[in-house]
Amino acid sequence: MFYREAGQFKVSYAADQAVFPIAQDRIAMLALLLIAFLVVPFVASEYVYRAVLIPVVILSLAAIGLNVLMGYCGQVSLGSGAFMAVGAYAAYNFAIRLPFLNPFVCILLGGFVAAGVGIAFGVPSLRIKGFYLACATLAAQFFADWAFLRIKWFTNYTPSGSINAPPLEILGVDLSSPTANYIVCLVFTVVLAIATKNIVRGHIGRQWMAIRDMDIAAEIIGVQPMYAKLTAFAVSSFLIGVAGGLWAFVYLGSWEPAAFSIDRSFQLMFMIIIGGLGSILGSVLGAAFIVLLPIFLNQALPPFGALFGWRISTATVSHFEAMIFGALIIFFLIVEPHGLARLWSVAKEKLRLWPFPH
Amino acid sequence: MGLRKLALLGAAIASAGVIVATAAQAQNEQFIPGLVYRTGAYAPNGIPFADGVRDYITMLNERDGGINGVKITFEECETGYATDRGVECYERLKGKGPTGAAYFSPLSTGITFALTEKAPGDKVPLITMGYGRSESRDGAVFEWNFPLLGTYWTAANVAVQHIAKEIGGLDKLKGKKIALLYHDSPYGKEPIAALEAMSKKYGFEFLPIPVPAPGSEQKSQWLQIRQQRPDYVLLWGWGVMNSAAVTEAGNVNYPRDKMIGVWWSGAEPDVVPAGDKGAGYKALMLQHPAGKSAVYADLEKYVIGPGKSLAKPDEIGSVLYNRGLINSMLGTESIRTAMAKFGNKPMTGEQVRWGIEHLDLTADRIKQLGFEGMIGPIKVSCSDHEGTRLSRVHQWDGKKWNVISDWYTADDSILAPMVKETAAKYATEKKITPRDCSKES
Amino acid sequence: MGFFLEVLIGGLLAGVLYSLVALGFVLIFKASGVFNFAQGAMVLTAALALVRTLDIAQKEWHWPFWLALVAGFLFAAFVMAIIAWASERLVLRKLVNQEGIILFMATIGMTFFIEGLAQTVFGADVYPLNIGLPKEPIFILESVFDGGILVNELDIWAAVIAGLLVAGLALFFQRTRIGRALRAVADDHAAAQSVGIPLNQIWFIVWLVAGLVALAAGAVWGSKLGVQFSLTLLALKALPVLILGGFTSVPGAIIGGLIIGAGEKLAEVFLGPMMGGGIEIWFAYVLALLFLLVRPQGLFGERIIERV
Amino acid sequence: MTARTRSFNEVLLSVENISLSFGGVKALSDISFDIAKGEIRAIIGPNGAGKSSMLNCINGFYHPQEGAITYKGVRRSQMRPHEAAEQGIARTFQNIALFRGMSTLDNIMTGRNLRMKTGLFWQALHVGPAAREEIEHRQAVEKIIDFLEIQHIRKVPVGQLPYGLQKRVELGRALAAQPELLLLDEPMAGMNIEEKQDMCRFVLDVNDEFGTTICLIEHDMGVVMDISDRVVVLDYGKKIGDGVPDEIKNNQAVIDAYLGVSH
Repeated sequence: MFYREAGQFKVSYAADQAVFPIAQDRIAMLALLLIAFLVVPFVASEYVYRAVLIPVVILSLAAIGLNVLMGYCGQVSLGSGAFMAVGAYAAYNFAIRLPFLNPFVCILLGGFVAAGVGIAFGVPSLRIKGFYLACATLAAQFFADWAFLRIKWFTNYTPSGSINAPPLEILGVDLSSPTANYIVCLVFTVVLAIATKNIVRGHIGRQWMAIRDMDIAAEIIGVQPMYAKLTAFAVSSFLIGVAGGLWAFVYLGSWEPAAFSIDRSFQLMFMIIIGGLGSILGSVLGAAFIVLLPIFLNQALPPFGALFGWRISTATVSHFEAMIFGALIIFFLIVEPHGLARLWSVAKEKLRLWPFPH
Repeated sequence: MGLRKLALLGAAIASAGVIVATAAQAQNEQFIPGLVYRTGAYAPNGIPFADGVRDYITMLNERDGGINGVKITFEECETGYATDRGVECYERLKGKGPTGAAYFSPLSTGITFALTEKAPGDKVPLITMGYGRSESRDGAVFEWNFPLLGTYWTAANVAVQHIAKEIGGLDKLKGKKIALLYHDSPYGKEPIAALEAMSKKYGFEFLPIPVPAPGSEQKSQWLQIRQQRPDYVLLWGWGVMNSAAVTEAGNVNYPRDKMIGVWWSGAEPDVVPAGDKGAGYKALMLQHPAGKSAVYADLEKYVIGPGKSLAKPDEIGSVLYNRGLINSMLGTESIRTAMAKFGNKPMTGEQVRWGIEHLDLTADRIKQLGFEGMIGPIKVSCSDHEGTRLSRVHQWDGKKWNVISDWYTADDSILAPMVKETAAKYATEKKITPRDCSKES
Repeated sequence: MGFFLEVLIGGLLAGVLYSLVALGFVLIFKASGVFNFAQGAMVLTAALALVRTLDIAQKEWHWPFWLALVAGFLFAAFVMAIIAWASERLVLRKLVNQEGIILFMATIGMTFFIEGLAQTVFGADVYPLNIGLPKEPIFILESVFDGGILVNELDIWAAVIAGLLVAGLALFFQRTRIGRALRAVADDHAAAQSVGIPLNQIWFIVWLVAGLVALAAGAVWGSKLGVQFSLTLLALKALPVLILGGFTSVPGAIIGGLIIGAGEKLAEVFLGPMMGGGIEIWFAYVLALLFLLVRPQGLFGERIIERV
Repeated sequence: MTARTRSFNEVLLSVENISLSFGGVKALSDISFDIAKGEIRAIIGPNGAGKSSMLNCINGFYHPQEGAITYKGVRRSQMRPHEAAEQGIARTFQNIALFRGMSTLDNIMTGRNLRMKTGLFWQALHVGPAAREEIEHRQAVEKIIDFLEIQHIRKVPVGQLPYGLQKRVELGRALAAQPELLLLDEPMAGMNIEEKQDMCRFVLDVNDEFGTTICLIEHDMGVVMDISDRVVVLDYGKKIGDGVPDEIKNNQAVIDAYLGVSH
């Protein structure tokens, strides 16, 4: 009823090219950001912050990063965990070696280091494709696991190899409360998500998609595969690296390479498949879904089982989780390769036409 | 996008609401969380431990109605031995129950490292029985960590003592070669510092050999061992790594009785898959053996008999099941200690912390609890969060574990200075002012 | 020198075991163009079905060992057939004509599903598996080298089994009607369909064969390590083998396995100590990748001619 | 309509003694011809004659083993496809090679990628030069959209469009690059009469209005004879005829090899 675009005429190309061409979307988005920034801090409990909001916000950023590479540029990566690790360890090293730097500056610098490493591991993509590339990114994953465990310099010679984040503050203001953690992560994610959205709707984004949809044709119409692929690797790794820094500094506080293992890489991949390949919104939806589902199952399955007299152990819940993830991946790939984001836009489409069926 | 975040928020608020609601249900309950792993590569070891933890608490509730009339609520959270999931579980459970979580036992050194950063802020103690940071025994710096019954440095020292005894004295260690085959994680790396220190002191050659997690493939490591021919191999493994190590040792004909595992490498799931090849393998004990002590009578009567246990028959009486029982016993006895001071009501994390720090189990009390023969006396204090530095060695004969040694006491002349130094370093790094233990009561 | 040979032989024998897992990948890729990430999960499932049947038949029904063993293999094969049927009917059929990479991601979904289901049904413990393969170490050439060269009997048996499987598969592909049909499908789906080969049936068969290969791999690896979750990680060990050998070549899987096995063990033993150890996992990948940069289609893979 | 007779004197591109083979199979052998600036040049021949291979050589996708191509006076034996694009060669494909996940507008905008230069940083901010550039090129693309009469499908993902429209969008994408030489690989294959007429009109208009040189492969002899200025005929990788349409019609070798067989 209220979701109508009738009467909204676009008189310039700029208006037509806006991220949200429909006024209601713009208002909704703005309201949402206001809620996220101003209302949530007053209602969320510490548990909701730590178990839901902060992980969702950080992993959204990582998922956006992976989506740039996989969803937009079509380069399959199973090594996103490695790039998170690079971001986290680089940020840590900036923090301890240049102690005058603000931790958040270190996180950004960590992102740039991750981008550099991403470009290095992206070079094989110029020659190899598809599964071969997926395997190459696995090499990055295993190498990172090894390097951060074994090269003692990265962990500042800590005997156990587990390292601690520096205290979080900006200009002397302590940011260790969950609310502050959340706001900081939200700022990072929102700003970088908007920047990414801008890139993907511009000519660089179109080059990525051209490479994804048909790399040979793209090259023939003048897209330089090297430039397109390596920018995608760089942007993707930067975002993932920053997310890794946030994950380590803000969420974990103390970590070891296992926090960025191959399981993390798979988790991120699931987020973008379920959320929607090639969609920024989808990355966020997917991250929220993947974080919330296990929490939901843990709360809901045992009481549900009790109704039927089954005793459902945590193991069963965990196996169910794996099965549900697996089944959902297959379901989305078969039924809706564009994921939750597509379901959402279909719903919107229906809403635009409602109450008329067509 | 609007709906999405609203839905998310709604779900978040709803789940928060559920937690608040359940918390409000009963005011006279003590909540104890269980961080467990019943899935993944480490599940074979995680399952019996989790069952032991759970069954002891169930028994207290069934037999005594809880602790001093305060019923215990218990909830498990699956970590899969993954640090981030462990942190998530911690955040989820720390505020549950009328007084919050009594204590956490993460059963993972990685999770312990992460929680060490969070526990002081949340005022929840960590009982890391036989694992975690070795220097956290210094209660002046690590106020909230309790590596009860033994740290990895204690373990390393006792292992070397046992080797010395087998070869006829500490002076015979000179020129010997001792390898450490370790799980490549903070857990596996913990003993290295202590072994390096002892290698300097006693003059044996120390050879660390890492095994990448999860450790199912160890062919190269064992070929190296075969080439280097160390006199002893210390095994610091977990999950599949243990059985793979014992099997591979058999494959390269390394004498199993020259292998000594840490207490996390000395349970049934570690040797059973190796079949005959496991016979002769030795491991340290976190004081307790396999088998059934007096407490099993009540366990049978109140938990196992009525079918309230999740444990499979062959788990009951196994090493890790016993360890789970002990973990719960030490935790609940700490709560009891705290109640003696603060009154018979649900304890807060802070009160439980006081209770653990003042835990004093004499041989009589241990007998009374039905744990005679399981653990020796333990007395925790501000300066000593470990409580005891005793250990024994047992050996697998292909069918069962047999205790083969007397009690060893770790040599604190080596360990204490190391603890002090590392803890002080941590304190400066984290800007912690250590407590003055002489002023604690 | 003796030690070098020992490591080399140990590596080659480990490599044979990798080949056994890689073989399952190759079969499915050859016939359906699907990179089946779930092969590792299939190994676990097959081994779990085998060991559970074996245990229950012996301990609870008191069947003799040989009968229990036969029942175990039959049941495991049956489970593999169900997986083959379900993956064809519920997944592949719905994704015909999709890009390979989509199918690949679908198999990652299958991996999680199968792992979860198998562990729910069969449990997550470690189950020691004894199918009667000898496990003793033997020492050869003791007269030539001090201490001899250590070889494990189980590894030799594994190599024999792998050899028999390869020979059997080669015969199957060359000599049987179905085998020829499989090769036709591999060359061109549309063409195969147009000459009347039922694609769905072929896919079922090939997944079943891959399932049986997984069963063989699971039986051998299970005897080695005990049947447990970490068997699924074998899939990750097999990937560099595939890169090296090419995704479509059975001999490639074997030779790739040997090269990777020997390469990673030699690297770990001789380079590892210098670099702090634990390098074999990524070393295998790096070895394969370096090779890939020189020859993108793998050792025996078919050269790809790009068209527009 | 009779064949047009126009005269051209400047050679835009010449192919000299090109030979190409794939692992022993000769696709092209010793082919030479030229394309004059401003003309419409057709390449015809039976299936498998090597027509598409010829186009692939011209725009650098295949690298002939022998011979050289002179384009705008520069002689070279090899170039990369995107170099060809930079030099002003655009093309369409026999099997449509659109970017299926993108909208019509985005597909055509991608055609202008060589002319869009702002870097990542400005793109991320999407203000200043990046925004200006985007609007500028959007205007140019809208002109092409108007010209091809595809305004109504601007925002539709091309994967959902019917075949004929996809062909048109592909032409639009090639035109967006403002090429000097446009290679069209069977632009009218699979179209009905009406669509073919539209497409012929577009091709002629492009040639007339923008002065773009066009080289096309086409099977419909009527169309070829009508719109092309000169025709080159290939058969089994060899050139068997070259000339204005009327000559080709009467060339005995061509009739034997091609026209004779198919008519």
